[in-house]
Amino acid sequence: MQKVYDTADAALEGILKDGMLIAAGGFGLCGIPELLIDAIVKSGVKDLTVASNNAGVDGFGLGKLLDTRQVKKMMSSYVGENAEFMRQYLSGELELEFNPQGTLAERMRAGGAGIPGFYTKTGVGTVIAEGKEHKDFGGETYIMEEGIFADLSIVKAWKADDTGNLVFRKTARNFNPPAAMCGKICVVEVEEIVPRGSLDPDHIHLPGIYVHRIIQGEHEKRIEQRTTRKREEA
Amino acid sequence: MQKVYDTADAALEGILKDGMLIAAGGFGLCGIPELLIDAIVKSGVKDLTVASNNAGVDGFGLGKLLDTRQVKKMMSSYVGENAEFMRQYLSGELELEFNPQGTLAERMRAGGAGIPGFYTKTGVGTVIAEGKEHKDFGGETYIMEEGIFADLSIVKAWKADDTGNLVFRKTARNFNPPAAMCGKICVVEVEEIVPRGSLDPDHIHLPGIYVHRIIQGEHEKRIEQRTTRKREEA
Amino acid sequence: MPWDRNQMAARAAEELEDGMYVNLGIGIPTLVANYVGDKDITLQSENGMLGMGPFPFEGEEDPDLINAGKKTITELNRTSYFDSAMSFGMIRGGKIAAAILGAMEVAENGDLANWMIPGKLVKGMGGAMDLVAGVEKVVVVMDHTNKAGETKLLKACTLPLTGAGVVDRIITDLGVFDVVEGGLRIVECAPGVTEDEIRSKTEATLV
Amino acid sequence: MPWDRNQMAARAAEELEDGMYVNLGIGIPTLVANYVGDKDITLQSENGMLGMGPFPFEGEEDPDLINAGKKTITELNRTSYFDSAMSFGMIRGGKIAAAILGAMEVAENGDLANWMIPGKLVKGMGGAMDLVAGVEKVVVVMDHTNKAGETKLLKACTLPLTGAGVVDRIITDLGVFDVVEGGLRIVECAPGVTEDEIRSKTEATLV
Repeated sequence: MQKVYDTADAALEGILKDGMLIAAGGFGLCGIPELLIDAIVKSGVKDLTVASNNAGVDGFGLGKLLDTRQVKKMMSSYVGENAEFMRQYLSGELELEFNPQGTLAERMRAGGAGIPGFYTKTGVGTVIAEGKEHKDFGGETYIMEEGIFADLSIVKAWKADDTGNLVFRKTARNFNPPAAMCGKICVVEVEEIVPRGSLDPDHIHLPGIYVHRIIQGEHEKRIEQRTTRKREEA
Repeated sequence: MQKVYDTADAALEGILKDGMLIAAGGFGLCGIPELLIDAIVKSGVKDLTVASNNAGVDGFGLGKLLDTRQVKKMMSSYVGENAEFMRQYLSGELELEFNPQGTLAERMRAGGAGIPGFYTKTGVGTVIAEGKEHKDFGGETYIMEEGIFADLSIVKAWKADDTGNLVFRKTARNFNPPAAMCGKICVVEVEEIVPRGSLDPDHIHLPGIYVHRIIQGEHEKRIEQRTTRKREEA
Repeated sequence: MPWDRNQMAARAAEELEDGMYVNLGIGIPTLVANYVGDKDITLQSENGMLGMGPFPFEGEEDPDLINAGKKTITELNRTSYFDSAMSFGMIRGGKIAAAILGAMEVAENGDLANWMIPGKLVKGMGGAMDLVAGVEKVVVVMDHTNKAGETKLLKACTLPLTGAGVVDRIITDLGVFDVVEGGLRIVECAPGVTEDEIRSKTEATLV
Repeated sequence: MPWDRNQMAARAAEELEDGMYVNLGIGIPTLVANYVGDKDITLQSENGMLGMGPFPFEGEEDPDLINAGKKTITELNRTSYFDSAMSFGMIRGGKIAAAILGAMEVAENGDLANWMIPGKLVKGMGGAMDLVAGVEKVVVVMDHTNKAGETKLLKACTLPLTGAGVVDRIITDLGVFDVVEGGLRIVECAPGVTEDEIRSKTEATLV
């Protein structure tokens, strides 16, 4: 069981295919798989469908894959921070399947948990519900949403051991575990690969069974909106 | 926000009602809410429906509630360790709704997550599927299972802070988080209540939002099957 | 005189009770945190955090610690982190007592629109559809009229909905309104604002 | 001579490949762990653990650390713990490469019965229905005949099913069988066991 690879290119070798469905972790620019995104840009693979809450910003994160027009379709809840994303969508160059944020997260988890469909109240009576099966439970109406089964998951964690046990840090966890769960193959980039046994088994956020390949690398971890207060305010 | 109570009796005060649905954490005798079970026995509340993977053993854990005939119906996956449970079931004194273990866990989580129904392959073609809605996804048949919405969750954790953030220990986690999620009111017993801030926010297994009342107490933690090896075998 | 942004936020803070878990949207709702006073309120950030603290001191920003508005924040001694699936599990499951959100339009039946203007502005619903569907009490805080002076309290929304029949209470610069059988009920007028003024600036049925 | 329990377990261990995550049922399947040799196998215990270790030394039993058979066990340096919902999420989601289980009956179409004998014995399915529905490869290890000498490899199961068409391979004391189009295929006979002997003790169609 050898899961550790030297580079993002090597970790993606033999996996990338035109037209594939990729589930990506991260929220905004927080906890995004920077290195794997760069490697996908470099690979030139195209016609991708990407399930990710956002698409980064212009020129960083998944925004890079929009700039290179490698993405055919996004499954997202928010495009607000990304002018090129909005432009491509409004001009019809890019397909966009809007998913409420919680529905997107649950669809990923469901795919990973062998659940092809589930019912939710989210979106009932809105455009999101159009064309979806409606069903009443206890006098209330719900719609059916389907599990996402991705060809590939790209994920950013804080630490891993070589068996793929993952630990995330603060709000950089976000979509990474559900995205990891729903991929046939899951490739993870971490800040540090630690020796087996150095992660407390009770503190592991995502067990190694979900992780197929791991790389360690340097992350820019760009901040999207730097908000602070002055010390005097305290 | 005062969640800490002195005793199990006090923590259950005003909650218990005849005929209510209780979701209980634990697996076998591991991670079971011993103190809350004793308090429920003492209360004399009756006609309970209890969703729990097992029913303890004769005379310990939920087995005590079977001995006192306070349970009308169990929702469980396994009755194997409990002669009185099996006797009451076979004689028709106790209703038993068999749930595959994973379906039971997912039904609890679903109830807690506002999901009234989901599809699973588990049980297709068996008695479990009888009377349930069948639906095909991608050429395979699934059945619909419903979320469990309990009136009360009784849960055992290792440590809590006074806001109800919970940490579990090893395999005593098991059904406790999903059981906690699905209750309108969730009462938790722990071995230790620790000061706010002493639990690492990245290590909390279940956030305090799911927890309404907490007690600290002494646990017997009986071992069901003590299996060991001799040191020479190592 | 109509309430200003901070006064609206202060009024919204009165909706919150001790012990509540609350989700605040961006804009004016964010300011509500400044007015909770002694009440023991736990703020949820739907990207995976309960117990959201204030902005960090300069130089202490952590790229791994942001709120749902992508702003750097801090943690408290009650904080817990979790993934997005669990975060929305607690939202959808009704564990959050109140959400305070901005809006573009609210209708008299409680319909809410706040995520897009077709052909003009597309941001996406983010977590708003989940919040309004799942949270126990939905409070909208917004200006009574838009920049063109047109009312935002309508008989029916004209924009794509975020949720149907989901709003419980509306706080505008002019007053406080409840969604009730048959329309909106005036709960309170801002100081010096008359019911007549409100009626003249409201399309929704006031009952 | 037919295989004994340990030889059956050793044969079952040959089904496992390096890097696999595996779930072992109670009884003979538990013994498989003794025969994996150098292969890097991670054992799942469906009550919430990956990386199950051997029984503890005497005096080191931990009531918080048991396997799905309720037996005290130990952890390894690769171990992780999680709750039952996640545990069965990975089972149902097809993340477990193989499950090795006991059975009361197996039918030639891959039907499996191992959880109850109506009116006589009710244990419950525990996690078995989830395992056979979700795991990639389901291997049954069982005696070829029951205590009364009747075959357990049938044309159709007589007992309530655990799963329909779920078994991939069967290892009995007499040999190894695959579920294929039209019936069971003999893959291997135990040393000294003839195909004729197997045929005489098998009701299922052998193709």
